[in-house]
Amino acid sequence: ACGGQGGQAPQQQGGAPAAQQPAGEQKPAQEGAQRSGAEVDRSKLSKELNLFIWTEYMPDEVLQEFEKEYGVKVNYDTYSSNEEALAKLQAGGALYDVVVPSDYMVQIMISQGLLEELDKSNIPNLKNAGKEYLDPPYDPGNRYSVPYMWGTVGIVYNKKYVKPEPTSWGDLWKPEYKGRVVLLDDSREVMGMALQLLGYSKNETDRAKLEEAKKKLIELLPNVKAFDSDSPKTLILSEEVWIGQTWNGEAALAMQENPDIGYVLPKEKGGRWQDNLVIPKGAPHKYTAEVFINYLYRPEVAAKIASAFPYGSPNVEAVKLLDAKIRQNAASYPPADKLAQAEWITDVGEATELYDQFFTEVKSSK
Amino acid sequence: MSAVRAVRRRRWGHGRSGEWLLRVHAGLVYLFLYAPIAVLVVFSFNRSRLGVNLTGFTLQWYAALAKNDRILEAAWNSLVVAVVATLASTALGTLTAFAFARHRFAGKTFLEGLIYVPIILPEIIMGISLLVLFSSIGLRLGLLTVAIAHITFSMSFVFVVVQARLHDFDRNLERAAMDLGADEWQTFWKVTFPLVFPGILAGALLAFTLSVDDVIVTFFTTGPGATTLPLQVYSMVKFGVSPEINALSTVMLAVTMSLIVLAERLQRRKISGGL
Amino acid sequence: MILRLLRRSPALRTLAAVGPAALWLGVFQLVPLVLVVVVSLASRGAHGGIEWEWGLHNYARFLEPLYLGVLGESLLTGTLVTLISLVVGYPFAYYVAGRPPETRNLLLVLVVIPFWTNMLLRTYGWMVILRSNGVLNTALQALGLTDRPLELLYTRGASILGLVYVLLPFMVLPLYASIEKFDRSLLRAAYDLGARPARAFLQVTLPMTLPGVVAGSILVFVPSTGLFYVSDLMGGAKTVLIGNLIQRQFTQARNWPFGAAAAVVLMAVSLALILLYLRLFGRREGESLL
Amino acid sequence: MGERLGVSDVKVRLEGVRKEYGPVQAVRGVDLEVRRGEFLTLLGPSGCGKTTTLMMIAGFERPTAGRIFIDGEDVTDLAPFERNVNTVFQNYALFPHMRVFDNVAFGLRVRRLPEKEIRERVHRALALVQLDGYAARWPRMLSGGQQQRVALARAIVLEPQVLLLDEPLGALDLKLRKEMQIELKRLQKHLGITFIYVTHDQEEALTMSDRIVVMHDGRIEQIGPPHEIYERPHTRFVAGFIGETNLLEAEVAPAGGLHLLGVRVPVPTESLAPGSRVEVSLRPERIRPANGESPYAVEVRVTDRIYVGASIRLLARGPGERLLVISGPAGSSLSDALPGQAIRVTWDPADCVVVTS
Amino acid sequence: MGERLGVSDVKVRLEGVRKEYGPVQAVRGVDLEVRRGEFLTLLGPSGCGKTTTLMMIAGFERPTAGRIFIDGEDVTDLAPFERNVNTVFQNYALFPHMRVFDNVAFGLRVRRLPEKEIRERVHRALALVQLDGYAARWPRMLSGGQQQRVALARAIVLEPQVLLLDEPLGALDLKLRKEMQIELKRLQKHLGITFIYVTHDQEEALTMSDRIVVMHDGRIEQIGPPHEIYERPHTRFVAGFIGETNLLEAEVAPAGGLHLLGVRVPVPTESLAPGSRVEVSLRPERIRPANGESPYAVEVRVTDRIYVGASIRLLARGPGERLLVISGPAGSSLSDALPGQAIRVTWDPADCVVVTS
Ligand SMILES: Nc1ncnc2c1ncn2[C@@H]1O[C@H](COP(=O)(O)OP(=O)(O)OP(=O)(O)O)[C@@H](O)[C@H]1O
Ligand SMILES: Nc1ncnc2c1ncn2[C@@H]1O[C@H](COP(=O)(O)OP(=O)(O)OP(=O)(O)O)[C@@H](O)[C@H]1O
Ligand SMILES: NCCCCNCCCN
Ligand SMILES: [Mg+2]
Ligand SMILES: [Mg+2]
Repeated sequence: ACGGQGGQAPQQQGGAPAAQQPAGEQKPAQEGAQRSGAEVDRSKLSKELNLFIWTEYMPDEVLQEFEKEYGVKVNYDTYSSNEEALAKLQAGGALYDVVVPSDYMVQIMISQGLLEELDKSNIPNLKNAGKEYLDPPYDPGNRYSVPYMWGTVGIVYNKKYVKPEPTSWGDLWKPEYKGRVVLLDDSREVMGMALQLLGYSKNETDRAKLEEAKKKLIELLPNVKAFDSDSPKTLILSEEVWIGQTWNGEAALAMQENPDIGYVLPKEKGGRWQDNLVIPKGAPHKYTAEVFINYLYRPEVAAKIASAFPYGSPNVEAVKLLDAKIRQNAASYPPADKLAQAEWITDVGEATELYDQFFTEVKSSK
Repeated sequence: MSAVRAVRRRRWGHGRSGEWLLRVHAGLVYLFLYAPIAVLVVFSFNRSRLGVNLTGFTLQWYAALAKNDRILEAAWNSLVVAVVATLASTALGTLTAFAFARHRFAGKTFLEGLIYVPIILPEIIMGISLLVLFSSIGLRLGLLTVAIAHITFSMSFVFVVVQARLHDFDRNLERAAMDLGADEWQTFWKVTFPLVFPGILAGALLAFTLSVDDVIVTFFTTGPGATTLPLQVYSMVKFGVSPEINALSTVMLAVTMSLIVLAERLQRRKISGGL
Repeated sequence: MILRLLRRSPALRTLAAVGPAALWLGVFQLVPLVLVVVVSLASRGAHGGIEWEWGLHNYARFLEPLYLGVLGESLLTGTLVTLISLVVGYPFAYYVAGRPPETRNLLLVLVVIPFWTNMLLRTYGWMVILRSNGVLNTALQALGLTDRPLELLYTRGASILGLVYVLLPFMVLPLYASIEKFDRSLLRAAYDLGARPARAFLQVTLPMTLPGVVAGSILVFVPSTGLFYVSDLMGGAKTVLIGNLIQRQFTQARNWPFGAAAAVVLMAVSLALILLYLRLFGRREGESLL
Repeated sequence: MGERLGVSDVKVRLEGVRKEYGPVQAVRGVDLEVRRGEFLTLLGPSGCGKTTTLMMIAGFERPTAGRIFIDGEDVTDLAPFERNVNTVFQNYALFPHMRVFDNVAFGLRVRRLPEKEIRERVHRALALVQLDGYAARWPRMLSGGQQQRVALARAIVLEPQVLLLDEPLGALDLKLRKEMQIELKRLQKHLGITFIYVTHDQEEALTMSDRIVVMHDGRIEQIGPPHEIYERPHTRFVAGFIGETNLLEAEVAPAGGLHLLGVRVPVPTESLAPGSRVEVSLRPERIRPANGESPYAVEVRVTDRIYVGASIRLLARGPGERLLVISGPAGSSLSDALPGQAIRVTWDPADCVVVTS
Repeated sequence: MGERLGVSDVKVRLEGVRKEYGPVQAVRGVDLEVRRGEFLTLLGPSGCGKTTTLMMIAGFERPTAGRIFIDGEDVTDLAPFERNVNTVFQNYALFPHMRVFDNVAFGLRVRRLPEKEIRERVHRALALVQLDGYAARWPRMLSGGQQQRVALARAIVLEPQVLLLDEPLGALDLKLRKEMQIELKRLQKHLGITFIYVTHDQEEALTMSDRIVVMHDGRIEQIGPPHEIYERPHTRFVAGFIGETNLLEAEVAPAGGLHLLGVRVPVPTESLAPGSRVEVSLRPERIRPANGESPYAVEVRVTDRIYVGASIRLLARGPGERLLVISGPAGSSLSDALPGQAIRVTWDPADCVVVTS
């Protein structure tokens, strides 16, 4: 029932072709797939599985239970940004079986030929996914990816120090927050924030506008205490910072520990994203990876993930199992109107480097 | 006798030109060196998860640590890599130190330059250069590549330490052995090796320490399933507060200290014994 | 048998002794370094990756004010860290070198022990101390010295402190070695000739221990520019040092050629320093920098 | 030993000076007066406290007890740089990073003399030690003896009234050492400076000193001019330490004189109780072949004959297998004695010196 | 020098042995025969090639040219462990990681003797050097002299026929050195081993050797028994190096004899051309006060009088301001000469030794 809340298929911005197929045409291949995974051909399972995932994104418990059930040992490494994941895959050598890139990064990886096509017959539990999360523009027909979690990028703040409630990215620039702001350590998100504040798109490729955003950020720098994509909640909870830019799930976690913490999407739209499970080219254990993905799609497993890291779950069956407290947390499952206007990141091609360069420049200014 | 002079006299007589100041300064340096360690140890026994108030004694973080497979596995990886790297680099470094002390050959200076690279260039350069190598020959990143990297930098340090020992080694001892009728083989095993051994051991110890502690080179050369303890710690530290890290530090400190005490004991026995 | 063969042929003996190291160093030390230089001359593909379009453009890019700024900032930070380590380390090493031998060894071991516990953990220890609600702020507030937490962590000062902390032993040990070698009777001679302590220090002790000062400075300066994780953790990822820059190019920006160029620049700076040192102080046979 | 001097004659005075390093008693109470312009040598075995005594005079060590006076002024608490005393250190302690000129100029520069005067005085000092052409050299480019002379120049250029020298010749080889002894002695006379000189080489002490202070185990055993120390040692230690000697047991004869090696030697023994046992020092070179005129003689059997160029040493067994060392110039009749042969020897009563232990 | 010995008398023979290290000519051609049971000393200044020569005999260095024979067998190409020669190294080279016992047993163990025999022989060797109670000590717990004796025991336990000793006493202090000299010499006689002994101490060489080989700059200057070396030096170098001497210029008188210090000395000069200038060595102790009977005498003015205990040294200026050193026993009439005084001295013609340069 809550699934509908999140609403809309990701929209492609910046001139990419519109979605070709209506969502939902895709039918789960196996109608009666068993929750127990009884059809899994255990003889084809490998001993190990290498998972490469964002930090703070996968409860240990979930992995342990998978290990117990299938006798497959899961190694996992973490990354803090999509760019880092891409770099690792491009470097080759590091043979991961499952990676969790976001929307635009999936598109890049596909275009770079870095991904394997998924054999969906091995992922019957995909039927639990809400239609609105499937068949995204960045991977029409979900040939290479299936959704893992979705969420937003907004403003986290501490009500004790931040009054009135912030409404705009611009609030981060207020002089009273000198040294009290945390930002994601992510070139696209941080540059995107400034672009939005200036009234541009997060996916701007025009050099002049990017320059402008850079200048804006340089003004912000005195307020910035730290760049942190991994665990910005730590800084918030320790009251090291009062306000900042974060992923919604991080904010939700902070709110569980301290009721003074709040999260809003700014009036400049904020960000919307969806992270996906993919199998990189040359993965040594593809079959096991698909079994693993299928396992993650079990409602009770997905619910466990969505409770531990309260981002939006694309698994509608799982959402039903969630605590009301989590389901009703507006940080995790924001009102549809707010969500609708939040802006997606898309691949900006050559401009990627400008984003990185300007971000470096911002950090090195002083 | 002016007052100034009298004061200066007193100072010279007792203070010995700021000896006292030096002592205080040294005390502060030790405080600086040990404060963070002390903090970690104290908080590893503190019940509270957050904050710095001492809320009571507990061993729960040690229990949690003992159950944390990720840490244990990383520790195991580190140990495996360190043992392999120590053995291999000690053998290579020692052999090379002997070669340098005993042989003349073309390209000696160049080779020596290469050996010094890891000591004089920032680690990050070695890290990325090995990454470039491994990725261009398509070698799968993992414990093997980490071990190769560690062997490469450790052998340089082993080389330096053993070379210093060999430099102090009195070659007349070898001559004496041969003079007494021992052939090269007997001379090496009965005289040279036992005498250079402490240097080799010191080199091995250094290699082990460097390997177990390495972050940067490992960062670039590691792959799936090959997370070492420092990298594991790196990712944990990034999430901030975790008393398990405190517990881990305390355990590591205890292990280090006992190793040092042990080494000291051995050394002492050696001294009263032989060397 | 082999032994006999080896005894007969000195050339074979040399080969057996030097071969393994030469091979290993060739493959894992020399080739990678050459590769880095090669890559630094190539170009970045649209989405990362390397395209074999040769040129010096990566070095040209490094000449942009931004990257020169990063280099400058790194050199500045390195210099600061080195100076602080020197000022802290010198009197310390002097004190230690003046103790009787048994005490001296104990004091030195005490310097090295922290060095043997994980560097990251120790850095983390400082984070616990310096946080807003950390040990230091709590103590200061409890003592009523301040009513609001001071901003200590995630500052430039914090990352310099972290670097000094990690690198101090590298300063102390060579300093100790050269101060210990310093013949204190020279100091006595200076006093004897009428010099007061300050003058004796500046004209005798300092010049005589200069090799230690320089060796220590290099051992601190060189790594300080590459230790990216200290400024990430203690400085809140705000300062970009050349180490961070290189790391970012390889792990985020996917511009290996540019990262390689930055690495080559860093390598050049480090080598220049070492060569300067060797020029100034030569190197006695069998003695190493350490 | 203890004769009191007029104050103005005393340059340096030590009163009850002691030095302890923790449990180690390095100097156990030294009283000493050094005369103006005197060449005084502290002589004694390694570890007897010579350097420590010198360092207290120079101001590098503070006495645990006692006072030190220079020209009558109590300097016990003054810093080294406040005393008009200079030191030539055992290892020279030349500044290796300064050229010879700058080494010698160091003390003058500290005193902020005009550069012109410095240049003159340095060159004068270097000329004095015959090193005028060496001003631009680095210390390591000098031989041991030259370094020693630079150290000397560096000290005397300041025209100190007292110069302390701690085994300045210890590192030199025999030949150079002999040359430098002569040089130093001449310089001291020429400049009229008070020298306090430390050595553990007896021959050196005998050769150079006006007076010798023999130290043993932190205490003064005997003070006196060289010939007195050599010929009239007060103690067994002094007799054995200065030159080679035969230490023999003797008994005071009832009729006076000593029973020694089986003969009665008419030595004055007023102060000794008849029948008491004493120890006597008899120098090897004082034992000579006996002839018909000798009032007493002892027969000894030669066991070894050692050729030492200018002289001959015989090892011989006397009565009761007592081992004796006898020496004489190479040309004397001793040279003919062969191992195994028995010869008769004698000595003057005056050469028997009764020592205490 | 060159008298040829019967083959069986020659233990070690060097024929035209040379050694070059790159451009350095360490040994420039040495011919030498060492007799069975002889105590032969290589004497010479630092760097003259003594150690190099020894190391070639021991087998650690290979001659650049020439051959080495032991007992008539050419051993030039044998490894050290294949020669029945043992060495006592300059710094002893005791194995620091083995106790005294194991040090001494090393060579026997290498030869795989039964442990029982080893024990016996080690104890016998230690007893010989008077260290029987020290078997369980570590080398660093021994004094220098004791270490030296262990090194000796380690070598002699193998009953070598030739023992090489490289400045074995170099590190000892004077007193111990003297004692050890006597000890070593006695041991050598007792065991009948051929000793080849290296030293740069002339007195030591004179005291101990059967024959002395004086080396200079990689070459042999003179070989002969001690008294010959001292009293009949062939060259200026030998005269100056062995003991103190006065090297004086002289002219061969037309009527025979030498013009020396203004007087004619009736020295046999058959082989010298009248009028030619030669150099003469005259030992200080051979110069003595002249009396009425002296056929010739020279007046000298005493400038310094140096007391050295057993003897007196005078520095004096002779005709033409020539500086002379004169010495004599302490009791002689020379002792009364005071600085400034003029005395007349003389010497025997036989004491004037003509030397080449
Ligand atoms: N700083 C010190 N601490 C402890 N003991 C000391 C110290 N300096 C000297 N001693 C001890 O004091 C005693 C006298 O030493 P000192 O150096 O005066 O002897 P010395 O007569 O100069 O001997 P040498 O001839 O060997 O130079 C020795 O036993 C020495 O070990
Ligand atoms: N390995 C070597 N390489 C080059 N030159 C050498 C070597 N060994 C010795 N020499 C040179 O050969 C010469 C003779 O050396 P040697 O050691 O035989 O002298 P020595 O007579 O034993 O001197 P000392 O009395 O100082 O021990 C010296 O000039 C020395 O510098
Ligand atoms: N700590 C896990 C955060 C995952 C966030 N993914 C968002 C990607 C947006 N570009
Ligand atoms: Mg002394
Ligand atoms: Mg030698």
